[in-house]
Amino acid sequence: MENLIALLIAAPLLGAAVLLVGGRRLDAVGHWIGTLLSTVSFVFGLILFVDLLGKGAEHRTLIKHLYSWVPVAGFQADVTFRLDQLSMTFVLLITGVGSLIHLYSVGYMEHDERRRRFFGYLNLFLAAMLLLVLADNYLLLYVGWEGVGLASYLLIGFWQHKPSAATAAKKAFLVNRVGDMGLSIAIMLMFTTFGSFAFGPVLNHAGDASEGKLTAIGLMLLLAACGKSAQVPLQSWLGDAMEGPTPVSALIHAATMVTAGVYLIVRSGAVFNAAPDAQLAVTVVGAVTLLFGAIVGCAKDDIKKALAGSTMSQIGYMILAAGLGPIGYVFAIMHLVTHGFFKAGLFLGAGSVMHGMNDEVDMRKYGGLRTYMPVTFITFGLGYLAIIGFPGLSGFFSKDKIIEAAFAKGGTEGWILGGAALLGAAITAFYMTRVMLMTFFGEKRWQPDENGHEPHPHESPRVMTIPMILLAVGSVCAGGLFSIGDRFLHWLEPITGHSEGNSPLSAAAVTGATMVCLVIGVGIAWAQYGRGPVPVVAPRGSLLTRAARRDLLQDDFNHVVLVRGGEHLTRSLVYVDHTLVDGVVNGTAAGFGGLSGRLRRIQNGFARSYAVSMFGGAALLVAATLLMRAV
Amino acid sequence: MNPVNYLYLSALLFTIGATGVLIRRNAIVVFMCIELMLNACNLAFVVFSRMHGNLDGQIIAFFTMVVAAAEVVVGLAIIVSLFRTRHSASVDDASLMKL
Amino acid sequence: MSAQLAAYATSTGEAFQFWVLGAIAVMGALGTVFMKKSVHSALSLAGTMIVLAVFYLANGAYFLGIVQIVVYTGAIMMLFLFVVMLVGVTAADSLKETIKGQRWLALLCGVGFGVLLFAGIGNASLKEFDGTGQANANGNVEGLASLIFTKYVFAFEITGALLITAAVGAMVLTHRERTERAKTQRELSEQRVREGKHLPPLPAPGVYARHNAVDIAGLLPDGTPSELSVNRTLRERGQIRDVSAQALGDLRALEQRSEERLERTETDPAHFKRAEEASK
Amino acid sequence: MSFPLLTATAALPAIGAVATAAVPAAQRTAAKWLALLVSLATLALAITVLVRFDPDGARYQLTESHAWIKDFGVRYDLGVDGIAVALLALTALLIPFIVLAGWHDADPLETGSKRWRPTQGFFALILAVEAMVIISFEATDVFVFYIFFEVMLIPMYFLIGGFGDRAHEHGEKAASTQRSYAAVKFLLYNLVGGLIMLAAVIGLYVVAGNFSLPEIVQARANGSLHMATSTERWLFLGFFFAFAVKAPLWPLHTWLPNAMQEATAPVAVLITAVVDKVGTFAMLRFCLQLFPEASKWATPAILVLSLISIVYGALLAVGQRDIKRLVAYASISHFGFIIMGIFAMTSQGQSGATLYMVNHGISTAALMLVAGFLISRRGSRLIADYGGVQKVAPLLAGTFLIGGLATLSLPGLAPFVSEFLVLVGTFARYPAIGVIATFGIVLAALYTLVLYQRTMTGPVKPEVSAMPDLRARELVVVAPLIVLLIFLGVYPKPVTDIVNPAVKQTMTDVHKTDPKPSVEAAK
Repeated sequence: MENLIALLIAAPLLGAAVLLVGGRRLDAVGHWIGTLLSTVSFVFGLILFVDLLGKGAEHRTLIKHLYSWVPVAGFQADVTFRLDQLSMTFVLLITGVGSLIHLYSVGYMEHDERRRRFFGYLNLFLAAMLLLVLADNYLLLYVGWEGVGLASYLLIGFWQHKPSAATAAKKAFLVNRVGDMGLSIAIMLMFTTFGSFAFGPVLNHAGDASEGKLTAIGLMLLLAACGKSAQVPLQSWLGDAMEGPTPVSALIHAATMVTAGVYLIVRSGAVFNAAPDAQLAVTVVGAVTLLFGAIVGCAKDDIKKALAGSTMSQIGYMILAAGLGPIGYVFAIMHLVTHGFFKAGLFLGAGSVMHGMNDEVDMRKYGGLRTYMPVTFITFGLGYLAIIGFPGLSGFFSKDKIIEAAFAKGGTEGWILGGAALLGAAITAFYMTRVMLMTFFGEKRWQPDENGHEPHPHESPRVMTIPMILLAVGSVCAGGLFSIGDRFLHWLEPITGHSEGNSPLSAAAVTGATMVCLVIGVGIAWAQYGRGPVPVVAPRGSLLTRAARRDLLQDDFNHVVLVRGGEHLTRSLVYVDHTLVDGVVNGTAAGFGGLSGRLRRIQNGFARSYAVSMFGGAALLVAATLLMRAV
Repeated sequence: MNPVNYLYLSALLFTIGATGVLIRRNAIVVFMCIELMLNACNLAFVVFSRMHGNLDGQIIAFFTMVVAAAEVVVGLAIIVSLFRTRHSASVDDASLMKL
Repeated sequence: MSAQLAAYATSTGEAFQFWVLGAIAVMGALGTVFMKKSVHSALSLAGTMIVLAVFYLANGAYFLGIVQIVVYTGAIMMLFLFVVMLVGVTAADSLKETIKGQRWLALLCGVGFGVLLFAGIGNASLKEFDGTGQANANGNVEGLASLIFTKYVFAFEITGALLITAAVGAMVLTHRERTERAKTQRELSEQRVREGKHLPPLPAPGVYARHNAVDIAGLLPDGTPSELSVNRTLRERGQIRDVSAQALGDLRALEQRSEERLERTETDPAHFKRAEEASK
Repeated sequence: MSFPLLTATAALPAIGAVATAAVPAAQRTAAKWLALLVSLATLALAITVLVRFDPDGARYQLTESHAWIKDFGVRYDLGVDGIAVALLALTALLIPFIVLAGWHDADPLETGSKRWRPTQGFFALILAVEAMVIISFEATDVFVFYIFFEVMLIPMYFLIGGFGDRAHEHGEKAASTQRSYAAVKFLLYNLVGGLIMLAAVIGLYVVAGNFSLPEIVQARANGSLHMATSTERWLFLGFFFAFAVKAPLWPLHTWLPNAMQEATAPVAVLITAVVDKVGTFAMLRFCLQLFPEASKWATPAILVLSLISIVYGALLAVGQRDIKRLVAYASISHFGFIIMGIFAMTSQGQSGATLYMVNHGISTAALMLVAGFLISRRGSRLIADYGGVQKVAPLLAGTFLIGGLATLSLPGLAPFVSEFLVLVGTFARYPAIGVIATFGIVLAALYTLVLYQRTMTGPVKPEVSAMPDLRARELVVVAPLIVLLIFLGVYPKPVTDIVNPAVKQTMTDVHKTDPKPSVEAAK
């Protein structure tokens, strides 16, 4: 059974290799090969899942040692896979949603001449993501971690001929690299602290290390998580990443890759549990991001960017939950899974809308689409209800638990965090309703483009709607399925541990407050976008709106401080290298040249002149002799 | 008087001769100055001979004279042939040592 | 000379002799260096050498003293004089320094070196003077002979070889081997035509001049003196006599004489003045 | 007496160089094939060395020893340890690719060169460099090493100055001027280093009485050879200076960008991937083993310099307009990592540094050779002259990207393993330096991706629209390198197994042990 774990990764890896090396011969069947191998991986995952379910809770960890990777005295990195309940959850999410999105892409990318390569990259992403969640040590996890970064880079920049796409891809990779730096420093710290960076030794002995070191490790892991999961202050890449094809946004930048940070924190729970300061930092980052993302989501007119802001915000919830410790771990993962369903569904819906609207992304040019694409409308609508936490749908269960856990943190912190989470819920309801209303309701606002092509909104082909329907089903049912009887809690508890906090508010009170927030959010959105017509050209808006449209000025800050500053720094360094470092050397050379030119003049060719120096030399010799005698 | 004074005289003559070599341009005069230096040395040798009470110093002076004679013969021959080719006896004209 | 002569305290006579002759020797040496003409230098050097010969005698080196006079002053210095005459006088005789800083450097080095030598001699403990009395007991020449033919016999033989080599070398250096057939006059004239210089014989000196001497430049038809007409040695020595104003002077004298004879008083002075100025 | 395998490995390319140079002027193609065959045969010999080398055996294996200059105790001593074997194999491996990549670089039909027999000369010089580099890796006698370390400069000088890149914005005349400037700069820098080393070599002889590395190391270990502290430090500095110039370490680096910029791409690869490795190799073999105490004394300064190299090289790479210069500055950054690993004095650092030398050789070769193919197509080295190449030549762009990703140490490719080992090794002893060095990985991503973005993506520039994709010969050059990059990234054990025992020995020589973790986790 353990061998299947390796095959789980091998299948999409094989797909990537075949598709990327195979060349044009595979153009005709490439997408089906990719989808097939992804599905194969999902089937393997299911088999393993069934196998795990058949075992007792304490025997559900499977270890597969493949080979010794980097053996250097004391530093032993192995290629070892660990399949436990936590990674199993991810495996199913990744391969399941991944396979659906593969299927969807077959239709979405139909007219792209480089479709084969797209599927190659998607398979590469799946392999890397599976490696990330299946690794048994942090270094191997790091390989997957950067592997998904690479896949994300390739996919965001898939339409490389667009400079904006190429820039966005580069930006994503670079910002992620900053986070990766955190991960590598964390690994180094683990190595110097524990002499190992495998999960077993580190997590089992976390309690033995000093709190200072654990805090440092925790903060570095948080930095890594911020990079990958687009949390403040490393969130700026996610919005730009929407330059990639929509299935990519759905799979990578909504459902799976961006949640890797949550996985990392939950996986390293033992370290965080022993480092309260690091935990506090995690919760702060989560709370700030959930508001930040939500505010940005409110102002965007680009449907994908609005959804990206939403993703950021929802991951903020997860990070917040993960930072709460054992109270929140399970709910972080649960929200992660349900979010994977509904956000992927929303993105696919958005993709479907764009597919029918000549790749128009501006929501102000949509309107009234519900009649033109009913399947998309229904699936998108279900996703919408799920994300705003409509009672009974999956978002309701998972988000509610997180807000509850945040209050349960206790003290002032609890109130602040809980309040932020509640506020976030209200804003979520607002911007999602806004998206919904602007896209599917109201009168149609689209116009012919420059070439005079009037968009003809139409429903997407079956190959695209089926994944959307399946994901919608997931968004509706997952929450209930997990929460009723605390199934998900019991499944994950052996890995993450769980504790019930003592919340100052009862569960019912929290749910009530959430409902109130929901209604307020929806109500405001309705008042603003539902009652009257939506202007085609965005109004100037308030200061906050304008700032939010520009990602709350974060890019401007980056541009001024990092990009400009960096440019000046490198330019002046180039100058310094040329004039100073090289100048010293060239100057020395020129100095010697000049000196020898001078000295050459002494060699005037006159014998008498030479005789003088000879005589002077003789005099010096005599003087030296005398001096030596005198001494 | 102490015979050491002869040595001082010898040193003085040697120095004058050496300076002459350096500041005169006429090869013949330069040559004469060299002779002067040799003679100064000879005087010193003779005085050393007296100082040590044996004749070895005089022998050396004698050899010096012989060698000086040989040197003069060859040296003057060189000057003559130099003059023939360059129509000048100035040592500065033969500045071929420069690059 | 007695044995006392060799003692470290010399007799008053020797002291007197030293101071007088020493001064002469130094003056001779300075003369060698600073005399403008090489003949004078040679004569000064000869003087110094004779003084040194006397000092050799005073120091008990009788053989050397005689040799110094006979060989050095007599033979070598004569050789020098011959060469001086052969070479003649050139611009090299000028005492004007052409290399920048050479003179000062030379003087500095000389003075420094002299000071060092003096310091060295002064430092050395030269109190013990054995004198040559013992060594010269059997006669100075015999003493030298016995050393030369015993202890220094090899050196002596080699010196002989050196002298012969030097003699041969001098001959080789000064001898010009004819490597090709001597040119006939015809060939020489043709060569002159080819080279395009001085086709006719060099102009004679003093032609058209009253003074028919070798040190006077002949005047060319336009009245300018031709340097070529004077021997090169004289030219380089700058010993050409300038007679350019002579003719005018003569003319004026002639005019005056004729005036006096003709008893003419009124002349046109301006005409002559102009001529005078022109001659200046 | 057994077959002198090590001598043969060095002698074969040397003989091949002579033979190539002797090929008649008209037979250019024959000269190329001869050079390729010789380099492949050398590779075969190097593989034999690799196979016959026993990682767990004696420290120096396949030794050969002959008296050479008896009066000075100079012996022709050869022998390889794990580190030398790895680098020997790298050298022998890269030369065939360099020959193949430079197939047309010295062909008068292509270049219009009026030089006498340029093709023969080019390939003969490459083989000559190979011979000298190989024997430098093998020599266990300091004097023999020194000779070949220096002689190497002569063929390199002619390779840089004689066969430079024709691409220049100001025409061929300017290119020629720049080229000779670069060649002379290369020569002077390395000569100065070499002269200082010569003084140190003589000093070592005065102190130790012979030149044999193993003997001196042993004599120092058992106390029979005592070196005064100051003597040891001076000698160390003398050796280190030469190696730091060669490596090159900041601030002695400025010759490298000029040389790499002006040389043809294969020669540029020869410089960074092969010749410069002799410098870092020699630090590990000579500086550390001969002068362990002085090495430890100098460690803080050297670590700071290497740290500056890392950050400075990367920042300058970001600011470059010239593709090859960019790669050169990237290499300076990488050499900073290698030197840092060597002087971190931990097993991880030194194993990582050795591995880094191998990996950097392969990755730079891949990136630089592809860059060379790119430049030869467009005739310009300026980044701004490109754009959208990905669209017209996807294979070229793809291989370029992989080379770039290897340069930025993407996990899964070979350089990652070595870079991480170096960082961990440094961090274990000097956390602050390790952390700052980690910034290097961000900067590496920056310059690589900026380069890729500006040249390969975006709208297709009209000048590159007719650019052909990689040809078969070029693919043969690049594909094996990429396969190797991936293989060594996934399974570096074959190399680490060879290197580890040698590193352990070196650690013993410098009397250092790895720092212990603060919590001893149960394995």
